[in-house]
Amino acid sequence: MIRGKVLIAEEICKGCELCITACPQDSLALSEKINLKGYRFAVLVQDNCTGCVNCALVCPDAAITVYRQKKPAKGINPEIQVAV
Amino acid sequence: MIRGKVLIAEEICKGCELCITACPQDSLALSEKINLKGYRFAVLVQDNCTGCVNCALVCPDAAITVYRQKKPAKGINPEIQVAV
Amino acid sequence: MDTTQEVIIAGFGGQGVLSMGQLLVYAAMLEGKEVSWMPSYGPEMRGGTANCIVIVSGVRISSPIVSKFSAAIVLNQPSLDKFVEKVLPGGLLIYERSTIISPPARTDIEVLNIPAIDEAHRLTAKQVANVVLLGAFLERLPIVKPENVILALRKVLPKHRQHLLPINEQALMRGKELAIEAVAEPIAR
Amino acid sequence: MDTTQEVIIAGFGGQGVLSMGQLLVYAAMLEGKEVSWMPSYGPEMRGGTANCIVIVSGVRISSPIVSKFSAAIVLNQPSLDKFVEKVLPGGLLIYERSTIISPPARTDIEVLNIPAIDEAHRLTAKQVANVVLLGAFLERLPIVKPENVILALRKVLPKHRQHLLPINEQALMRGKELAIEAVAEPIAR
Amino acid sequence: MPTHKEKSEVLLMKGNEALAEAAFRAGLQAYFGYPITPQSEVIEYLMAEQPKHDCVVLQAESEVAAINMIFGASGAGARVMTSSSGPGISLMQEGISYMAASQLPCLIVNVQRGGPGLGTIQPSQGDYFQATKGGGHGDYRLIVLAPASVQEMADFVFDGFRLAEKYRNPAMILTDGALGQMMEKLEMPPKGSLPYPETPWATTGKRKDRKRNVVTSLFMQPEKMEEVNLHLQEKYRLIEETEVRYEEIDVDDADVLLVAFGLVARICEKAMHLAREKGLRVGLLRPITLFPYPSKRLAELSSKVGSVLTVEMNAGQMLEDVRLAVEGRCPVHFKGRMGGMIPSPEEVLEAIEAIPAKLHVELQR
Amino acid sequence: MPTHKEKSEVLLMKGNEALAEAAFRAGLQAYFGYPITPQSEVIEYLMAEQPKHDCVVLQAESEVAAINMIFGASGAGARVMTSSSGPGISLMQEGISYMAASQLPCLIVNVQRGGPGLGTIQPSQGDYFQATKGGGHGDYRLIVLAPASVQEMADFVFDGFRLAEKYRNPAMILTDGALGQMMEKLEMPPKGSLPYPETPWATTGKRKDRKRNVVTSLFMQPEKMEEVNLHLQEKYRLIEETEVRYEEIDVDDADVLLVAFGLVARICEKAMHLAREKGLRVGLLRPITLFPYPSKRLAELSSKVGSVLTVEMNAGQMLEDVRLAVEGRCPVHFKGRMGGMIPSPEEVLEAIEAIPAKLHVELQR
Amino acid sequence: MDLPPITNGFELVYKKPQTLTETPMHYCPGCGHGVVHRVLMEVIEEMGIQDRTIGVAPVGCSVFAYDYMNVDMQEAAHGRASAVATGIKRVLPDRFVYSYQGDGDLAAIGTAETIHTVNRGENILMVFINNGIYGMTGGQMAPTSILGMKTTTSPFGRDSKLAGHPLKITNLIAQLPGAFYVTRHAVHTANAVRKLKKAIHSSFEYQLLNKGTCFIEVLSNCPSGWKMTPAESNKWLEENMFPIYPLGDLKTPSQTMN
Amino acid sequence: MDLPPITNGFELVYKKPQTLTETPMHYCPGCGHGVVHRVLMEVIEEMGIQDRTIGVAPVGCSVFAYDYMNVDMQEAAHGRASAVATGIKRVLPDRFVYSYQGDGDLAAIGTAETIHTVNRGENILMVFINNGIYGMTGGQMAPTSILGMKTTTSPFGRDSKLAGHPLKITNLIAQLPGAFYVTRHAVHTANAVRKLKKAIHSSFEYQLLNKGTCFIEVLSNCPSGWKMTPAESNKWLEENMFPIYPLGDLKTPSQTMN
Ligand SMILES: Cc1ncc(C[n+]2csc(CCOP(=O)(O)OP(=O)(O)O)c2C)c(N)n1
Ligand SMILES: Cc1ncc(C[n+]2csc(CCOP(=O)(O)OP(=O)(O)O)c2C)c(N)n1
Ligand code: SF4
Ligand code: SF4
Ligand code: SF4
Ligand code: SF4
Repeated sequence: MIRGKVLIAEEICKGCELCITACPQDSLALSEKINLKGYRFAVLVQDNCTGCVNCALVCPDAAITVYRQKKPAKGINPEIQVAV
Repeated sequence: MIRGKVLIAEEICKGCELCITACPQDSLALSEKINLKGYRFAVLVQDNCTGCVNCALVCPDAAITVYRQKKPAKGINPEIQVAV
Repeated sequence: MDTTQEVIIAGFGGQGVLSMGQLLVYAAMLEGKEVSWMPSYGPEMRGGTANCIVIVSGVRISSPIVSKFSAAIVLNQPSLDKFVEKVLPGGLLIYERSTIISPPARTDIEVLNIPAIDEAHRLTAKQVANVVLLGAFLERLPIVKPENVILALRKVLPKHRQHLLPINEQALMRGKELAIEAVAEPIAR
Repeated sequence: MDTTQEVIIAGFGGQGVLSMGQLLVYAAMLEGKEVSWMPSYGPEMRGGTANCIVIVSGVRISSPIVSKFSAAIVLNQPSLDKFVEKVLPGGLLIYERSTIISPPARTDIEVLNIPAIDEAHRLTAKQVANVVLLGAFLERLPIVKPENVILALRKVLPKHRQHLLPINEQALMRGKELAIEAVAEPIAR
Repeated sequence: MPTHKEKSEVLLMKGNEALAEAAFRAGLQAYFGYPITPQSEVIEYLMAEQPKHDCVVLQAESEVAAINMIFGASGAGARVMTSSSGPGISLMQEGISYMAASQLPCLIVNVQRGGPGLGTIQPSQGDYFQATKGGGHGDYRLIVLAPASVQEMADFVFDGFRLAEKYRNPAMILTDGALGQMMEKLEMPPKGSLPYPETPWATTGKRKDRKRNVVTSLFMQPEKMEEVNLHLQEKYRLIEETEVRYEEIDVDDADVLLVAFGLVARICEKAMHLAREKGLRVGLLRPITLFPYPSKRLAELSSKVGSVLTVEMNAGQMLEDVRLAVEGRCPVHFKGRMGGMIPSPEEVLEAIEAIPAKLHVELQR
Repeated sequence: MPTHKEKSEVLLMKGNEALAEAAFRAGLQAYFGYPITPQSEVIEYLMAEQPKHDCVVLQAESEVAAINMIFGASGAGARVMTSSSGPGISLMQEGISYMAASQLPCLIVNVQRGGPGLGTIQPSQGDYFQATKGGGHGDYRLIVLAPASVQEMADFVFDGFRLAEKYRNPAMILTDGALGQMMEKLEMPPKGSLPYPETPWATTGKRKDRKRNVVTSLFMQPEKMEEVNLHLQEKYRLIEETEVRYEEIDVDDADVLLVAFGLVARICEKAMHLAREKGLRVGLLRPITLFPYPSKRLAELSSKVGSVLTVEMNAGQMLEDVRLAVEGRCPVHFKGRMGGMIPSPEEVLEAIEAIPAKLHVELQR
Repeated sequence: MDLPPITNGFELVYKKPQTLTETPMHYCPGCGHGVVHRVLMEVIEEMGIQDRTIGVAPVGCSVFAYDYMNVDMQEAAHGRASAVATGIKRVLPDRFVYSYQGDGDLAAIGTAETIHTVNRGENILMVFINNGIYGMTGGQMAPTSILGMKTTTSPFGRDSKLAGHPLKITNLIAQLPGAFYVTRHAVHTANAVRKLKKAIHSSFEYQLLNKGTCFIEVLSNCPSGWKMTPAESNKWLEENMFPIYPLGDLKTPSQTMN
Repeated sequence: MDLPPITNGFELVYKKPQTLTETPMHYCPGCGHGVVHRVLMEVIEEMGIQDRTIGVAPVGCSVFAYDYMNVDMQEAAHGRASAVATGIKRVLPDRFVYSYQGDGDLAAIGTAETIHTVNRGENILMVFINNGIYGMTGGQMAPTSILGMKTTTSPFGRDSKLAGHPLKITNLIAQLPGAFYVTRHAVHTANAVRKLKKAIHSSFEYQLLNKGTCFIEVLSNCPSGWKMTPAESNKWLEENMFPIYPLGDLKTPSQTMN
């Protein structure tokens, strides 16, 4: 499986959950935390992102950046990162 | 042949000649005289009107009244009449 | 007063009253005069009456609209009725003969009737009746030189109409002749 | 001066600041008072801040717009910052605790912080936080009777929402209790 | 003012909704309009309540369509209303000119917002000129009423219909976003209290016993068009003579006379109280009809007071009518806020205090 | 006025055509318009001559579309013009307000006809209020030029573009059907005599070296919208200080001062001559710019003359600006014709003579 | 107009309807407007609905329609006849309401009102006179002017690059569910006039039954604007306009009912 | 927004285009406007035409589009975006011009401008966001609202008797010869977004070739106006709007070329 990473701008996210619906891997969910605008924001909750970009394509707030493994190299553990 | 009569309101007629074109019998033509508005007006020039109503139907100025023989009675000579 | 001439030209739309006025001001302009041409269309959109006020002057023209005229050229009865009383005493009124049923009765102005339409028919160019009238007018009130009217015509006629110049020139001259022939009803002073 | 009370209620759109004000004026009207409710939406069309000025008076109200208030109820930091200085000396300021990061420093007014959102969660009806605040407010500034607020609620709630009455009543009472419990920061005179 | 108070109800409503409800009660027969902030509540309220009434309520495809539907319905003899705000009212100018020229009654509501252009949705009084001088082409006037409370938002609907129908002329309620959105209690007049006028001129189908009715504003002969205009002007003179309305407070001993309309008049009233507390003798004249303008009364007052202070939510539009009435008899000052900003009573007080002291006591010229 | 007289041509033209030709020579880059009498010659002339020029000429589907096309083209930095008459200008009011608010230069030509409504196609000055007070919503002004001759119909196109571009504000030529239809000789300025201004604000594509350009009239924060308004008002004050234009004739010894604009001023000039022949001391002030209005000069003159007579082809619109300037210093009289009627010099003379004799000799108050 | 006594044995077979006034029409000689006016009035007379009919005149050459049609009428602003008709019909739903508009009026400035009136299915008759030109204002290009057509605002002929193709608005109208009956006619021959009359008749009957909008386009001439004699103009109409705007029904009730 | 350093071995596969500004969008959570903005800007970035593109924003929720789209823009009056775009394109024919409009803007008040802009074949791209409601003004009925839909001005559901049927303006547009490419899309799924992007790309390429008007309708949601969560709104869109407004091309270049 090709591995991916998504980076979600938490202060931009409005918690609309469309990325969550769009993710074929069920990798995303809403955070328990609330951002400054008062929204729960999307976060990666499973380590199975394939970098398919679906979430980014449906995000109305252009809050998502997606990376994908160059070649299936082992030993790298993609971490959830959040833009600030 | 059924005989007809047309009555053309000469002060209303604008001499557009559309009735003349529409008449299948070539019964109509423009007068040499000019009406008060300065137009030569349409007149019946042949005694062969069948009362087909075509002229009246195409007249843009509703200047034409049409009569038709009730039954082909003989001895009546339809005259050209002009409304005043 | 300066040499200002204020002329009304009036008739039905389509009789060429507006272009008569335009020719006049164009010619006057060629002679370096101040000019103004003010048309007025009747309330009807199609057909109906039309007239124009032509002012030719040696000095700057203030109002292009005046209600008394030094001369009038009329081509139909309604226009005659409307303007006959507006000609200044001593002024000139020319009318096209065949279009007028009851001629004017004023005696304090010069009245001239010109058979311009007949004359135009005689010239086999019925659209030049207005030029015939113009010729007659210029004979009596030479506010511009006829040759400048011709020059003006040359300038305003589009290319495909330039062949009409000679007939117009003829019409203008015939008008002048008719005015000379005509027995002007004299001004009773 | 008459008994006029001029109250500002401010927060984010969606926190129920406008309906809090409406309940207040409705209740006051039921008590036969003169009332006015003037909302103001922020420039943002969606979300953003919202506030309303509520005036309750024994006499005819002239301006529905005032810039100094006898009391303020605020539900977010921007509103606190904006209105803290607009409370008249001796006035009352109540704020929702969890939404405020830097509490007001004024000592010439009564300041009360109420954990309305927490309380609402406790009542398992987060939308009643505003009613909790209202209850607290009325405890300190009893400009209308709580029962009239409930009466007002009964009148404004659409049919399919009437079942929410009990929880609102509870919230109002909890607010009053919280206000009694709360140690008001005293006015330094 | 509606006289049938006996069955009035006391209600608590937003200005826009009070206006809409009042329209039903005043016997509205057709409303055509297009949504625009800050007045969309009018059509929304009408739509929601329409089933209870015998009234056409239709959302038009645009304000241009709306005003022309109003034209048709009014021409057919119905009691009609439309409402909008700045940009939409601008789009109606051709239609309004047509209605005035065709002598069709109707009520047009302008809930003003800050302009020009798309502007802002906050309250404003920037459309005073458009309303009172005629934003459309040609010489015509609207009868313009300026409410200052939710009560008047309702009452003036009755007055608007009454005046529009009496004079066969469009009437306008010129209000603003704040008055439209605010809530106050009001006495709502009962339904049926405003009788329908006779409309023998209306196009309802040519009965055998009369000539056909024609609603038109086209008069190709300028002589005829001038006659129509003279008739309109005569009507406007009559309206100026008979229909002027204003409110005045404490003008008798006033040194500074505040002149303001609508919401601003109430802000001024408060400022007046503040000023009086400080010992300044301030009075208030509130024009209720903006056309006809209370010029006569203002002229009278202007020879008694030291100076006039006009306060508006615009760059100084009614100011011209004030100056025309005052005609130099005393200095005229101006305080304005624009683009959706509302002046506060304190600001007005400051403006009062800024008037040079001697003008408070001395008559000018 | 264009200064490049050396290559001017003397031509004999109708007012509308002179205006159209002048537009080409003034470097017009885009015209959008919709036919309406009495100004259809403008678009017809432009269409016919367009092949000789590098200029977009497009017949829009309506006046609403036309003014918004003008908006777009002006926003893109082009020198633009539209023209219409009463009903069409009314339809443009929203767009005009948007352009003023967005600070877009353009030239709008109103060849007035008799209103209100469909009215008549004869000349009128009934749109003075609409032009000078802002027929659209919000506080804005147009720069308004009133030509009185075919020469000025051409010259003011240059002035109109120059002023519109200098102040980034719509300018209007307010003329009438008579001036549009009449022929006079004129000196036509040569092409290329009016340089194009820099338009760094125009939307021409965001180059790397600058931020994106945005043309807008939306400012949701009322504070910001007020700032925009204050800027506009400052601009209008500046225009009032620097761009006032008027013509005066024989005012020095005048007893009765005629005030009239456009064609009517020339009729008044003739009336003045007639009056002087009769020994009456009559002078004439002709405002050339209607906004900014020559109020200062009129105020000066009003303390010297016995009375003022305003003459207009409307019910008395400029009259208000005259009264605002005169401010009671002398009586102001009015003579008006409406609905397409043109006053004659004799009529004006009568009006002069009707002024009570003492007012001819005595200063008032 | 009093008719002179007629020789015995003849019967009247055609006369101007009483629903036309005695005012002579101001149209240019040969202009189709007059024919359509007359036919419309004939139907109203025959159906006996003069007292229940309200017409709306446009701004265009037919602006004075109310001088000729002897029914109650309103004169709408340019392009807004269908909005005005909507206003009338909504408050007087039991009356017959029709609008009468030219192509500039209906298909240029009035496009939005036209589309939305039909889309709402207003229960009125819209009569659309398509003469491919602006007659009243002196012969400018209309949205329906055909390619290459010379007008005062397309002096070199209509060019699709500048001004687009002729707008077949009736075809668009026919797509709208609100349109019940959409048909295209002409008045260049007696037979065409007969057909038009039938269409108008049906339209009023549908209106009685509350069926929705009936829309009749009439291809007409404008001898003045086209600079032709009336006879030439009718020929030009057939040769040049018919191919682009073919006569016939675009939507008939049976189609609608499906 | 600075991206934090990324662990080696990963490559960037998707990031927000530079042609979008850093200003957070004001749209409601889940609103389709944001997606369409982004996709449009992606295409402009990819085609490298930012310096030659001018956009026109409407009056509607997307009125502030110019705050987000990093290209030169004009804010048009309600309904007039296509007229404004016409003005721009005619004086700057070598620039890329697009208008962006909601359904109230394009299909109600702007109907005449819409039809005539396309009929003239203005060489621009028109992006039409059909969310079946007036979002900005608080959820009133749009011409495209479906039957039975409850809005603040159709509180009992849209009734065809009162307000007519939903107006399929894109279908009308497709009939006009001036329209070169007419297509209907959505942004409810990643795949739909990919297709929309292609359509926008093609449209700008056609514009470069002076082909005429390209018209893209985007079926979009309005969670606030519809009173649903974003996910619910997308479902509702599929179930209720798609049957009336089926996705796909309504006119493609090959059809046009025939
Ligand atoms: C708002 C407005 N714009 C323009 C006009 C001028 N105008 C009058 S009629 C007309 C067009 C007439 O053409 P059409 O509708 O085709 O009717 P026709 O005269 O050919 O019968 C125009 C542009 C007007 N009166 N009002
Ligand atoms: C002339 C005018 N009329 C009305 C309005 C009010 N208005 C603003 S946006 C809008 C409709 C918005 O709906 P839509 O175009 O569908 O866009 P959305 O907000 O749904 O994206 C209206 C009616 C206005 N600004 N100007
Ligand atoms: S789609 Fe975007 S805005 Fe919505 S929850 Fe996901 S990241 Fe947040
Ligand atoms: S059709 Fe009518 S108007 Fe024309 S010539 Fe015949 S009678 Fe005269
Ligand atoms: S201009 Fe054309 S449409 Fe108008 S009346 Fe004359 S022929 Fe008929
Ligand atoms: S109101 Fe609707 S269209 Fe507007 S931003 Fe919110 S969801 Fe989007």
